[in-house]
Amino acid sequence: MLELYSGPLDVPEILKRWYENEENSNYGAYIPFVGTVRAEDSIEALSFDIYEPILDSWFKAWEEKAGQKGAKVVMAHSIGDVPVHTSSYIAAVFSPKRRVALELIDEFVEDFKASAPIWKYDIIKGERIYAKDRSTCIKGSGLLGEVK
Amino acid sequence: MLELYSGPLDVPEILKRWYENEENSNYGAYIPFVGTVRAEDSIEALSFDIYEPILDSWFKAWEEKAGQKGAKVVMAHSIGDVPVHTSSYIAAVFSPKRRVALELIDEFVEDFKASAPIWKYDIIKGERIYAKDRSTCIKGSGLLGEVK
Amino acid sequence: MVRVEFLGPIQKESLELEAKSLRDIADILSQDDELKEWLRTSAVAVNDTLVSSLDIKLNDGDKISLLPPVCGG
Amino acid sequence: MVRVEFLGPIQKESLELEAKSLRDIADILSQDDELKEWLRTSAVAVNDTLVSSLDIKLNDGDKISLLPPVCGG
Repeated sequence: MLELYSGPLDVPEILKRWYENEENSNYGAYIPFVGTVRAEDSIEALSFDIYEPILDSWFKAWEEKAGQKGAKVVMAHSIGDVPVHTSSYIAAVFSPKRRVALELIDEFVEDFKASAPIWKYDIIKGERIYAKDRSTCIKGSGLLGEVK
Repeated sequence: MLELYSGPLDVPEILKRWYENEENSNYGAYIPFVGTVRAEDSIEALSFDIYEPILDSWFKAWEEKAGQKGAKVVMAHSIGDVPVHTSSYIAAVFSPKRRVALELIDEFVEDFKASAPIWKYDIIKGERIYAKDRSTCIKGSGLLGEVK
Repeated sequence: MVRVEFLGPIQKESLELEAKSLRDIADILSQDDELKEWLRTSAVAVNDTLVSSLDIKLNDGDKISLLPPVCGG
Repeated sequence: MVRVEFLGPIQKESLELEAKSLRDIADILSQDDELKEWLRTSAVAVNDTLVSSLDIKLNDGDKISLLPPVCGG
């Protein structure tokens, strides 16, 4: 399950709904990761663009990977502006066993950061500035820049 | 914050309250770990005994360890019977940065399993049977059994 | 004709181009100075699948997307 | 007199004993066959602090706790 929302996430509602969805699925461990926008460098908000077709296929590959371990991944992300001290990202893993869950949430969140086609902007004095310095080139980047 | 409850945990309420407590603390990552009782080996429930004085000091040491990294740990656990498909344990980490949070939740949950003075029993046909095979000797165990 | 789309922060309208392979696309786009840095740092998808070779043949109607450095969460 | 408490699954009432050190406690408890396995697998706390040496001196009123193998969560 991949959920996209305009603006900040309703964290308690999402955590509760995901928990209750799987309450009787006999998973022993549920680990959500909640990302909240920090007040730093005088930003008012972060803002996000998402390219959904590739996000969908990236997420589907992770659903399969988790499924092979008897686990399940779910994710929610914001599109557009997310003010400081509100949340833009929740990922969660359900698994029968805790080790699988602890390892999977770590790998998932790190791969999300490195690969998910989402672009972040700082909102400062109403201006939307690409967060270039905190962004990561997707694996294989530069293909079109290598020519002679 | 260490919370002990008689019977199963109200997971949505706890996850929501902890999130809202720290909403304005400028933590970028909130990672709860929720442990749910699995239906296996025909158990009806698990049951827990806790020795609070040593659990308290174990937890205080973790609060300090987390604090040194700018992070915070919180925990809730059940005392007594917890039926299958309900939850007995929630630990959570708050941290400015995701790597600290991901590493801390893993270390915390593993040390909890190895060291926290909590004893688990299977409830099968109303009988309370010590889960000896799944239990771990606390570090330094056997001191009184070493004599001549 | 194929269509080239620039995602996220690349402030550029889509292009319709004649191209037989990704190599043709590379040749055409590298003539645009504003794109130079983006070409070095962007990943490339053909019809929404990330690719890693310039030798990929293109067909009429294919969609090529440039994905600049990402930062979700 | 010191007090020895058996925690969790060790089904045994507390004991009041005369003992000057943990070694004395070990000597006394090891005579109880029912406790043998618990002694091998339990950790020991004096006044709610886990300890790792038998040479620890005990004072009147001290509390010694035996903590058998744990499994929280």
